[in-house]
Amino acid sequence: MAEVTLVGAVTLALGRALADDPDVVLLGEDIGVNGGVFRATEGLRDAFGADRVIDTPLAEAAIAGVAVGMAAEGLRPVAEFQFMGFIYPALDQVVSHVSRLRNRTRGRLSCPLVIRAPYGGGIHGPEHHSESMEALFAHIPGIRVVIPSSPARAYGLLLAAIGSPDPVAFFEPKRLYRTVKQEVADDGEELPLDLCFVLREGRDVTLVSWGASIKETLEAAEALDEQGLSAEVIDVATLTPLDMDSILASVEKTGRCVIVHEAPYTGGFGAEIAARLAERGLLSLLSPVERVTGYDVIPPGPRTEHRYAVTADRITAAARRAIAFPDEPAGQAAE
Amino acid sequence: MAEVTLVGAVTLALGRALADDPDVVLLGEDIGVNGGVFRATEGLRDAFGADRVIDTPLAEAAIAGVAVGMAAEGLRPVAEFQFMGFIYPALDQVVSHVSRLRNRTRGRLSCPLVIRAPYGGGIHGPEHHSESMEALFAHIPGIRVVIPSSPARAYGLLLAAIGSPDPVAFFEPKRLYRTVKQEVADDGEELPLDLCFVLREGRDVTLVSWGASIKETLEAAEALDEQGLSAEVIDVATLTPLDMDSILASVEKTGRCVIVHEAPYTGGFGAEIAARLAERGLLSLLSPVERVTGYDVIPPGPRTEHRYAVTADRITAAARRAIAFPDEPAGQAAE
Amino acid sequence: MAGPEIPFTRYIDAEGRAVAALPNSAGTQVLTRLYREMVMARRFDAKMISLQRTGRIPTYPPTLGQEAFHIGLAHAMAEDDALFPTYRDMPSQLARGITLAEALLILGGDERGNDFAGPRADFPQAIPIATQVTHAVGAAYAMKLRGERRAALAIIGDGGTSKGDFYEAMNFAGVWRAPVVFAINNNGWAISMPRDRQSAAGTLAQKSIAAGIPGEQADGNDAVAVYDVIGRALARARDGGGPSVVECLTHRLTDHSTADDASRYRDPGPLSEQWKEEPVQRLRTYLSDEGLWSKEDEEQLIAEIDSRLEETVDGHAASTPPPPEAMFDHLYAEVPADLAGQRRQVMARFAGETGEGDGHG
Amino acid sequence: MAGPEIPFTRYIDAEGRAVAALPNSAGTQVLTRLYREMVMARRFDAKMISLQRTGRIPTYPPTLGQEAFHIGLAHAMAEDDALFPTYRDMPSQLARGITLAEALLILGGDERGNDFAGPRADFPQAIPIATQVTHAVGAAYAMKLRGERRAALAIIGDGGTSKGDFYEAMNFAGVWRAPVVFAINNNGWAISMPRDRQSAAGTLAQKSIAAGIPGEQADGNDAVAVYDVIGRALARARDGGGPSVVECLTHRLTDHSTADDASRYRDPGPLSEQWKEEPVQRLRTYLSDEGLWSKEDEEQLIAEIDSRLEETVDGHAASTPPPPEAMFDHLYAEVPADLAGQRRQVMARFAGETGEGDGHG
Ligand SMILES: Cc1ncc(C[n+]2csc(CCOP(=O)(O)OP(=O)(O)O)c2C)c(N)n1
Ligand SMILES: Cc1ncc(C[n+]2csc(CCOP(=O)(O)OP(=O)(O)O)c2C)c(N)n1
Ligand SMILES: [Mg+2]
Ligand SMILES: [Mg+2]
Repeated sequence: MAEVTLVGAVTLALGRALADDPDVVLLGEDIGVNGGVFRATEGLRDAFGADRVIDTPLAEAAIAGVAVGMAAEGLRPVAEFQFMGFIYPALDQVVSHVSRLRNRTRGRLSCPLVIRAPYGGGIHGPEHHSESMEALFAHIPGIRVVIPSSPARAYGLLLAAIGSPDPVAFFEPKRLYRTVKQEVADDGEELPLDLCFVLREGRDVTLVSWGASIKETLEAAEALDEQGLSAEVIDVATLTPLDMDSILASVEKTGRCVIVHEAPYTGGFGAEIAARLAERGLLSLLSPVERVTGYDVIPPGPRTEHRYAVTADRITAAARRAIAFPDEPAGQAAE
Repeated sequence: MAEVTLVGAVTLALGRALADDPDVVLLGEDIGVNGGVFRATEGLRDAFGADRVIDTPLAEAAIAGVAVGMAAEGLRPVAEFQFMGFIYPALDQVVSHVSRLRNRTRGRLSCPLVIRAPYGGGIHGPEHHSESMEALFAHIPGIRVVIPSSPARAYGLLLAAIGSPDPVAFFEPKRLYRTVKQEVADDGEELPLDLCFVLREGRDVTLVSWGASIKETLEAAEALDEQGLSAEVIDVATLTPLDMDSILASVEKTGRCVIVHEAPYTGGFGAEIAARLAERGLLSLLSPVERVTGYDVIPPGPRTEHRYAVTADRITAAARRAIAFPDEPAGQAAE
Repeated sequence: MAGPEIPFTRYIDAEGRAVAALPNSAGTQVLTRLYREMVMARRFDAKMISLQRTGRIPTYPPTLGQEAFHIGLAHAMAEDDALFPTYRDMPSQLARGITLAEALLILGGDERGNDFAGPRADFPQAIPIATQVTHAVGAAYAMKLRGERRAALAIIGDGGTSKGDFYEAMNFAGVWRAPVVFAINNNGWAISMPRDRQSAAGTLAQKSIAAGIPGEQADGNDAVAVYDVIGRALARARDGGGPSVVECLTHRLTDHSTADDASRYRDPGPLSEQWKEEPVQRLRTYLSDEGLWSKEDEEQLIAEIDSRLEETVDGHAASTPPPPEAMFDHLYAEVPADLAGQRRQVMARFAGETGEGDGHG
Repeated sequence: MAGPEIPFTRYIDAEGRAVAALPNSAGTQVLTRLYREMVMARRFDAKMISLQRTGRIPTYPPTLGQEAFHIGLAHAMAEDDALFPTYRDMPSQLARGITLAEALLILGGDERGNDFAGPRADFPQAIPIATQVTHAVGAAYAMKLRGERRAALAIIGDGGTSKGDFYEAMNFAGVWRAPVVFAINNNGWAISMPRDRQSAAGTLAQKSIAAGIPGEQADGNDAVAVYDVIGRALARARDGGGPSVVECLTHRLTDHSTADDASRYRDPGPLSEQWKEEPVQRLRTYLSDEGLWSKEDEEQLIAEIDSRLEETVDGHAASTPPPPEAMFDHLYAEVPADLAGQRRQVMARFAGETGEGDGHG
């Protein structure tokens, strides 16, 4: 068992999938000879050949479109988009075909493909390199949206995504690509695509997040702990279809909920979770729901991007407000 | 003052804008000689010339892209997309440039353009002709998302959109294009882009909706009235930036809220409104928020599309549940 | 700018005369089969328009005038090739083997029609313009990767060739030498947009030069030319010779769709000239002149087609729509837990409706 | 497939010898000015790389080897033409008149740099590949509509020419006869993808044929060729002659960006050959041989450039980042009420930070 980074776990999972299933192919810009701009496909072209680890011309709409044709013909394409900020030309294919081919043909044809893209900020990248637009994908019926937050979950969830008969958008928190190492057994074990992960049990407040922000959320839970407050931390991991039951069960216990994500506030996926709490968890709520999110702006350039970031301090403050309610005014996280 | 349909009001507003401002140009597929597939631009090419009412080649990404260049050079382009289902190739331009050019250049260049597209189902159209994906746009910082629900509001809001220094996505409920006529004075009066419209005052429940579903929402309010229940109806009209204060004020009064939209449930813009209620209106809520929405599926083809529709019955039932709470179980609108 | 040289192929001219020796592949059997199916396409089209006019199917895109294109290319394909059609290509699908009942389901807005028993690798019709062409390239890549002797054929309209997808597809296919043929149905119009305002390129075939792949033109009113040129392009593709573009010059002899009124934007003058070039009469003249087709053959064929069409329409009228929960059941391989509540709700709402006939209208 | 004939222009060869009579437009003043700015581009580039290496600016895209392209095209433009550059085109922007201080703000990730005092109609750099080309066509349309004698110039890389946007832009421009020139910087690479695997087209210039507009090639290492060919294309555009494509053949003599390591995918052999064609030395040789440039001129120029660069870097280091609320203040013409709460919050969070120096790192 080797210690690997999150991006290392992605490489492991891709290599395992290529080895186990001859129908798996990878495609994308610079993923072959160069091993991907983040090295997620490092070594795979040499091991599996340029026909299965395909360097494509520069055209995202086509990458998605050819993947549809490959998948319908029985391959299992895993398409890399270099940054989430460059995935938009592919959205037409995702909405119009990837998510619909099975439904349109009543299952005669299907689209078992994976769209991989690194997402999120904090790497001092230029504009368009810090996007967190997972909510756009989570509003598209017919696909699954999956976001890992640790090497082990990256490995198991990616294998599950590749093995899934359904199309999966798999977004990787690039800020965490190399920040932690973890022992990951390359045993081909998948993790479930229909469950949240409870990363930490707690009594006083439920912190719900996914992907990159899990880091700050766990730090906040730690800080709260030092202040004698016990936070439960849920990694949603699979945004859609959503395992709301796990979140509701937690909030039933704690009575407070802080939802954390890096994407802009308005219309972020946090809204869906908060909305479902307002529908199905209202009686459990002892305080207003809090969202700690990115602002409704374009993430500022590297010189000032830290101002956009979701920090452990912001999460801790929101959690403390929720717990102190009604003694302190609520809902200021991103009013 | 003439009686006009909703699409007629759109034509009036476009004609007025073309007449008042030589910088206004229209562009899109089939909008010139043919007057648009819904006749929204009927007669405008003859009146203002083919240079200002521009039939473009068939390419949505380019339509959006050239509009950016036109807007930055000082024109006021109004780009028609034939159906919302064909707007996705333009999304890259919307996310990457339309919404950002002002911010990126600190105001040196800006993008005062309008994207028009008919949206929504119920016209027995083939697949891709019934889309309600306004939530995708409402998650993009830097643009405004506006949806009229009557001829008068179509006229006033579209003029405001064209006059706005900010880019506006203007989605027209095609199902309502010809269902009602209303007296609309062609007086060039704009309506505000930052306020909800209270269409009907009430005490017992707040019904919040926009666009096409306003029709069924008003019908539901009527039905509730006959049952002795008083519903306040809010037409959100400008989804972003959102006038949450008006909605909060209403729910403070009624204590109950049903949010209605035709778009799929998960991640629809109703989630944002419900989430803000959970944050800022929790103490006003006497019952769980209800959402009555499209299902998380591909709208079925014409043969069975009625099953997807949001009906007055569904809204009425949700409102009654909310009012009866806690005597009846809640949150079944789209559990 | 002077245009590049683009080959043009025609065997039978507007008067039904052979202007070149017919290719060997176009033997008597093939010719009569092409003709029979073109007549079927034309009568099917007329039938659909009448169904639409009487409210029995929604908006319908006519195929009048494009029969040689649709049938010629379908017969140029091998059974295990894969077709990537648009909304206007039902005649090709029928000729490829989908049933009339399936066709009527599709046109009636019932997804079950796309689960056709016929050519199982064929894609359903693409409605968003040009989105199907990259699918064809991806499928072709898969065929090549597996060493299969198959090819993909994507159909695209003249309007569709303005979209970036078309160009990106050609470019990928060129780099990959993928076994795919792009068949352009240049019917002169994209709704109200005439071909010459769609692009300043002198031909649409020359767009292939941008991707470094061969392009040529065929007379799309000549079924033999379409059959031959596309047949050779497909054979070359299957043999590892790479992709190509075939622009077929047809005429859209009627409205864009039943929702369209072409008189708003189209001069009647040229249209009546175009009728003189229409493909069905042309092939009939040729076959008759060669003694391969008689008046009796014609009468028998029409009677046969019409009775099949009547039967199909009646069968469709008697068919029941899919059950209410169907909209949930084919979105994912299994219905996810998160959708179960919505599904239950819909089943409850429409509990009475299943099997009760068409809810449409 | 045999490629179409594409004109190719070169005036000064790799040895610095004139291979054709220089165009009249390229007089002594122009030549020395081109040379001076190419040297500036090269030294600016080296400076930026050293700033990046020492953590003072984020990822940087070098321009080494492409100076003739960048400077030649900038001087071919009229002041009131509009440039649509990519992330790699800072030297063109500098030559167009943005200040070194503005350039450093841009490269340092500070949006205020794009509010440059210089050519106010020029676009900021586009980062998403090929998205800027349709902007140029729209701007050109506006110029034409208003009867202005101006043109737009869009820069695009060899990789960028694979994107549908490029094709759609050419196609719109062709139909509209818009005054726009598409200048391709074919530097042989798109990150790790070599030109010949980007497209099967023999030249990138021939992609123009797909849109029915003229395309030609220039030696992108010869500033005079770039200046001349693009200058003529722009003049034609301004005069109502319509759009065109100019492919300039350059070499990317180093990594794609400071985050890239080209040794992973690029043979050193050809690279050392390419160095022999590099544009700065070539023009210096020509000028020296013509007696237009001396060793003293060179020394003086370098001293002058270096002191300007030092000054700029010092000025930048002393500059303060934008205030915290800036991220809200330029998104809309006025800050919408719905953003006011978030804005207040950010101002409170970073109340101490404004003017306290760079928060970066
Ligand atoms: C992406 C997209 N944009 C717009 C439409 C609406 N539309 C349907 S058919 C059509 C014209 C297509 O013309 P062409 O490609 O020549 O095909 P034809 O209809 O002539 O067969 C348009 C604009 C669409 N279906 N998809
Ligand atoms: C749409 C899009 N996809 C991917 C990227 C990531 N990326 C940045 S530069 C580059 C290569 C561009 O190559 P080329 O167009 O030749 O320009 P060059 O960098 O050589 O100047 C890629 C793939 C991007 N910026 N935009
Ligand atoms: Mg056509
Ligand atoms: Mg390049």
